[in-house]
Amino acid sequence: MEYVIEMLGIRKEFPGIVANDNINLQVKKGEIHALLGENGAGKSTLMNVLFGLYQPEKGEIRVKGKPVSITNPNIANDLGIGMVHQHFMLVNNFSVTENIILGNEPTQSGKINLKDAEKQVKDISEKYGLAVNPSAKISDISVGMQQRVEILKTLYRGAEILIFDEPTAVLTPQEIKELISIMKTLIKEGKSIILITHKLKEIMEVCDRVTVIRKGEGIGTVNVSETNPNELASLMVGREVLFTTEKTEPKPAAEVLKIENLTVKDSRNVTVIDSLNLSVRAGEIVGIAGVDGNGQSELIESITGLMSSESGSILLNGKDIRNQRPRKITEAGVGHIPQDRHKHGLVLDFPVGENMVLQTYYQKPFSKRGVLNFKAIYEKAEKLIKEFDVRTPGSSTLARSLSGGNQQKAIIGREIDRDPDLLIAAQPTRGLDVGAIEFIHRRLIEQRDKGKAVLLISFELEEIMNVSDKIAVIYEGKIVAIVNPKETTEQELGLLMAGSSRREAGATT
Amino acid sequence: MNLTRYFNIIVPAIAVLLGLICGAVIMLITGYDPVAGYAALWNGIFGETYYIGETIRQLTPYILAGLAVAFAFRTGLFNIGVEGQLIVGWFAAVWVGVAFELPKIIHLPLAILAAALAGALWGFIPGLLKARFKVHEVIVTIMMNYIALYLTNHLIQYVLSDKGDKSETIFASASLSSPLFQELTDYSRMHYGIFLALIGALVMWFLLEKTTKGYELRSVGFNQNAAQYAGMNVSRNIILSMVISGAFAGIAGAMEGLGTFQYVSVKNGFTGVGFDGIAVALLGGNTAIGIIFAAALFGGLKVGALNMPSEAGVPYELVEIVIALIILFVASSYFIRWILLRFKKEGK
Amino acid sequence: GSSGEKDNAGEDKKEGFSVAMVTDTGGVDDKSFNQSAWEGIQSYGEDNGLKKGQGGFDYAQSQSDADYETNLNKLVRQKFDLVYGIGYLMTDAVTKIADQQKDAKFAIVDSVVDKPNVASITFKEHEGSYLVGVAAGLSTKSNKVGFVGGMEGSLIKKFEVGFVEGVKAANPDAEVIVQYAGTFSDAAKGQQVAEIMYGQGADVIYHAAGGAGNGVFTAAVDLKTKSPDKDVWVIGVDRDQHELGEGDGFNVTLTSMVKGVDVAVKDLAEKAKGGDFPGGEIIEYGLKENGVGIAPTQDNLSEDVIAKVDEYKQKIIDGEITVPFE
Amino acid sequence: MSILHMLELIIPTALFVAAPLIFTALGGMFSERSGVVNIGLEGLMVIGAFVAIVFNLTFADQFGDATPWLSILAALAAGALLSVLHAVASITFRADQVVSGVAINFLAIGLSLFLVKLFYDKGQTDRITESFSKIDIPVLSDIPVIGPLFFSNGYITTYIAILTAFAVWFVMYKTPFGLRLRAVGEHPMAADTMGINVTKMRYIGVILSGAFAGVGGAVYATIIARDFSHATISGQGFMALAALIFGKWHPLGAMGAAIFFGLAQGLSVIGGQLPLLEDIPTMYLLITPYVLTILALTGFIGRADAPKALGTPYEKGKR
Ligand SMILES: Nc1ncnc2c1ncn2[C@@H]1O[C@H](COP(=O)(O)OP(=O)(O)OP(=O)(O)O)[C@@H](O)[C@H]1O
Ligand SMILES: Nc1ncnc2c1ncn2[C@@H]1O[C@H](COP(=O)(O)OP(=O)(O)OP(=O)(O)O)[C@@H](O)[C@H]1O
Ligand SMILES: [Mg+2]
Ligand SMILES: [Mg+2]
Repeated sequence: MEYVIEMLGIRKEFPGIVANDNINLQVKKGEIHALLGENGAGKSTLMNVLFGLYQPEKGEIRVKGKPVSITNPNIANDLGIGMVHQHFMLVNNFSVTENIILGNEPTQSGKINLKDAEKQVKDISEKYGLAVNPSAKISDISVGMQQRVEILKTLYRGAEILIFDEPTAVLTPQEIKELISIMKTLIKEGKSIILITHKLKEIMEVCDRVTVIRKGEGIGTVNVSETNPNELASLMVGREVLFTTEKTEPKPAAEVLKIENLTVKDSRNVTVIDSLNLSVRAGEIVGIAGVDGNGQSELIESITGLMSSESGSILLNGKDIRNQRPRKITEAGVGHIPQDRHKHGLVLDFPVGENMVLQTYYQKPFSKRGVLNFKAIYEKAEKLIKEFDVRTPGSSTLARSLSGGNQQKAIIGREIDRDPDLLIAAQPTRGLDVGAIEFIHRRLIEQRDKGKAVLLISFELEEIMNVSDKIAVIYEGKIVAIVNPKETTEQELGLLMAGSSRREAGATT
Repeated sequence: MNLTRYFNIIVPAIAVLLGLICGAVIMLITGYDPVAGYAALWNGIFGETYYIGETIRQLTPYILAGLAVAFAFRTGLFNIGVEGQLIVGWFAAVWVGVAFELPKIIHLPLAILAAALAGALWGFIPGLLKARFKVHEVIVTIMMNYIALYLTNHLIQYVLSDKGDKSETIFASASLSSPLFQELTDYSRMHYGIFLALIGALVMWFLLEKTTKGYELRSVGFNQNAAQYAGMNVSRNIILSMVISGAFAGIAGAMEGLGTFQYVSVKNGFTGVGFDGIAVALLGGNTAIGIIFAAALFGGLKVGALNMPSEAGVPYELVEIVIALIILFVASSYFIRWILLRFKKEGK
Repeated sequence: GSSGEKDNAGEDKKEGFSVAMVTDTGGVDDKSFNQSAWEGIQSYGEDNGLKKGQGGFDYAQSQSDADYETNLNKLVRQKFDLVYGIGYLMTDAVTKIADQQKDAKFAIVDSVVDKPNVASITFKEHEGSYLVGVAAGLSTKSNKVGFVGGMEGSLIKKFEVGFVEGVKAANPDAEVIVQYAGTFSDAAKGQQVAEIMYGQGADVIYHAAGGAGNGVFTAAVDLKTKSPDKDVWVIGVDRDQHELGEGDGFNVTLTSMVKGVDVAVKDLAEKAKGGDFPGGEIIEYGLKENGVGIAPTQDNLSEDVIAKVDEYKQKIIDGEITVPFE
Repeated sequence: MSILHMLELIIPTALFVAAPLIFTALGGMFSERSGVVNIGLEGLMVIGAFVAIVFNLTFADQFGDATPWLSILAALAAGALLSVLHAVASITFRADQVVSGVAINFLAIGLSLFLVKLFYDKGQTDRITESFSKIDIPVLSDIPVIGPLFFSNGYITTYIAILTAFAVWFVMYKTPFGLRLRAVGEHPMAADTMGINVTKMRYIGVILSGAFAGVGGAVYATIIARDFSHATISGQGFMALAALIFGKWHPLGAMGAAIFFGLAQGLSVIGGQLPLLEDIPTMYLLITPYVLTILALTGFIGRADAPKALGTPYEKGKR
């Protein structure tokens, strides 16, 4: 069997760390080959080497059997290698077409021939079933469409081998389904795919073979048909992993959060939350399920005071906190694990230690008469770092240099430690490996068991189903159904999220 | 960690050295005598106690202007308006200095306070516009500089004098001038303001690094979204930052008005101190201690250079070139660090 | 280069009376009063066989107004026998240093410092301006003339008032448009002001705007180049600014109001050398003292106008006309 | 004075005052659009002004009428050359771009005055004799109303400046080069993965900014100042920067902002002669342009979004 890509004995060092050490990866033509490993195992690095962004210290790369030296992305492009990056490489204020043709523009006497380009984009997108609007601006389109643009970029350049770095981490279930069918089309058209994902289910569903790496070292390659998720997980982590989180029965008590008739309009004066009602009791986890863009972000931002609302009430322990300043709301007992950890969750240029007191810096013992008490701050930070297993060289390391998983753990530690009556967790496990996910889920359930109210927002149905005690389905700014996770199926939820009523969805009760 | 500290000292030192060497090379190429040139420079700074006094006098406003720029910088704002804030501070200090005669213990602090308030007001406007309307502070501060210039000129002519070109000299009770320093330095204009500048540096360091407010200001500077998430009032902190920055600049103006000149006169153009403050702040790495050293270097070079044309026939501008090169080398410290690391590795 | 200071320091010190000046930020070649003063000092030095440098004659340039005192002090320390501060901006600096250095002799140009060791030199700019005002009033065809000032202040006011009086005296029908550029250095502003004035129909503009005045010349030269049959004139200030009005085959400089800073500076140095230093006194240079006047280059003035100007000049010298200055 | 007459007086002067700012702001746009802050525009204008004047004085006899054109070309080259320093420091050595720009400003003024003293042994140059003259644009200047306002009595350089703004707009928004340059300033890593050489694009951006600012300085010196001294360029570079931001980093916006500055200044000059305004102190007229700018920004121009990657050195693989 011929390999389209062979990476043999690859070693890549960064100052002070060996990111890849003697890794082998062989991809057959026409297969979907998974690359699996914990956060920081070295997957992205290996792919960046293949794509020509990094130069390896050692090792050989062969494309279709021929040894090659890929010193920059242009060479990778010429060799037919295309990459869809973990963090999208899109220029936000350019149009879809402009992003696709960038660096390879069709011209007519020096001028970009936009018409021609748009037609080409249209042709390719039709051929592979990648629906996009060629003239839309990136900042105006959904994440799913952005990803399709990324794929189109590689196809436009005639890529034969496509690398997907964690493509599903940012997608909604619907979008994931679409992506999977796109990948299948691509294979049918004769392409080969390398897929990085933390979701074992996806690997089992679409992949042919899987290569596992752990802490920068290659562990081996197995056929998907000959393995199972448990084996993959223990290969990658090096120990047994539990998948369904152990949970006792919830003991719901007093109502902590009660939202009545909440209406929110966005900056363009469009109603995004429409007389929404929701209640979360102490001792229970309420999961919000819904397709992205149905008002989840606005709901969280109105509860936490980051956005102002038109009307209705948001009662926390009976007191209205609607349109209060964030500080007031935090002090009233709301904890918030934000959706975007870089934008809201952390000051990346502060040390981890200072990030640990982001909301409490002005309180005793961290501040006395307006002066910070660094001793107390760093003691607290050290304690949280230990307790929440944040892997960092130290509490004075800048938050920026932590991996996503560890940044997330730091935020969760900080929020849980404040012991809020209501903990809002927005996509708390996005992009994390199974080990980290397990850890975070356990922490959320622990809070519930301590008698706190937890509101969980996630696009991962599996997460919602596993962790929540109650699922509220949000659709077009309204809670359209409340279901019991034990009595529903992903299919039913999916339909509810798409807007069909409970009866239509064929509820079992 | 130790390496960082070592670099923080050695890199600027190397930059200064490189700047001076380049200056010497330029003198050689253009037919001047570098030894004589630098000797004249040295004498112009240290040759007599008078010159030492003048150097300290010169670096005093530089420290404060540098602090003003740095304070804004550290909180994510670029204050090009230090010049204008300095001008209004100068004016306000002198106004208070000539308008009343009060006991020194009240009068002097009052005049300095007026300068700080005027500068703060001049910073408040761009801060407010930035916070409320998201107007870019760079343009507004540039415009405010010109407004400050023309407005104070007008007020000097029509309020502080009768269509004259300058104000009266301030009352002694508002003056920073120091008979002691004057005696020590043979009648230089060195004044007590230097203490104020040093205290200013201490204040900035303490405020930013040690206080709760400083933590907020830095958070807003680095990440407004996270600051808002954490319950901080972003708008208020932006305004506060510009106000404090402006107050530093205003006090720099008081140094001129109450110390160096003791009056304020109509200006044909900018004093340049505010713009030099940008260089001082950046050279000092936007830290309080760094700014003191950078200001000393700047003050020394500027005062010492006055001696170069007469003593060595070297144009004054040579020093400007040297200063520019030093800034450039400090800015390119990545390169110097890289070379140093090479050396260290090979040494091992 | 350097040179020359050491070898003559010894001998010249005894008999040579050394002089030096501090320029303002305009510098020694500002084509204006600093340059004029330096020419006076050079001429004095040459006449007396002095060399440039310590013990002879020299200047110190100020980079900012904070340097005035440092420079004055420095020159005193270098033992110059007489130190000039050039320009009214230096009033306070001279006052202060004169207090500190009671044994040194100082002079200030364009301002008054009441100290026993300072001689003050002032000029009756209004008288000179009056004369060019007469020239302008008689030369204008549109009966509209302009005055462009630099920055408002009592000094420039003297130019303005004198000029306006002169125009009115010679041509009561003429209108004078007065505009201040707000700057002594921004030539663009001067040009813009002048273009608009010419556009309004003025055909003669007198400027007292330093570097901004260069823009007035630029405007006139370019207008003339474009429409050669149109009459536009500029009256220069401080020095004979004839060369600034040079165009391709024409010159737009009507004349200039000259201020004899060089004459005054040299005059004072000679006096002081002869042991007759007028410390504590104000020496006013007017038409009578030949300290101000109309430039020798008068090619563009008609015979009649020149005759008329001379007539007025005599009247002022004789005290028949007293020119107001504020 | 009728409104039309007033406009006839103000507009031509506004245009010539704007021309140097237009060139310089366009230059700044190339640099900033590629992601490199250029606060050194002032210094680049200084060098342009200096070289143009020195060239003009030196070669006027040889080249005659072509001298001003050639001196502008010389200034273009000099500006480009000096900007290489900014490029090396801020792109290759990853210097703080603001610091490097400030250094350029100091260096330019120091170096040019140093050289003036060296060449001429005095603090400022003589006045040049060869400059541009005013022209009427054939045909267009005959259009009633508009002709006298916009197409008469202008300097050729002003018209070139305006045409250049349109040309730059074309380059920025219609050509591959423009697309790539903007991509580099918005998201350099994305551009890198598309095979665009980020470093090269940024060098080009910065060097173009030097070339344009050099021309801006040369136009100012050749047409307006006509000599070179320490005060020739004093703040115009910062005004150009303001025009660039005011114009939202858009070529035509920057041009509009520069002309706005010119108009506001013209208004302040003519204000002194308007019946209603003649008694108000000159100060109010002097601050008018600046106040108007602030009001315009606050009132209806609103926020401007800088290129996303502006000010951040690009390091491969940095998160
Ligand atoms: N540019 C870099 N500079 C220094 N170290 C780096 C760099 N990029 C990656 N590393 C190091 O290499 C290791 C591997 O990183 P890599 O991004 O390949 O992980 P990954 O497997 O993709 O993780 P994730 O699942 O979180 O995406 C990390 O632990 C990190 O410390
Ligand atoms: N420039 C860098 N310097 C040091 N470490 C780096 C650098 N770039 C990446 N890393 C490290 O590489 C590892 C993985 O990086 P990657 O970009 O894949 O992040 P991640 O863990 O997947 O987080 P995210 O949630 O943002 O996707 C992290 O440990 C990160 O700290
Ligand atoms: Mg990765
Ligand atoms: Mg990841």
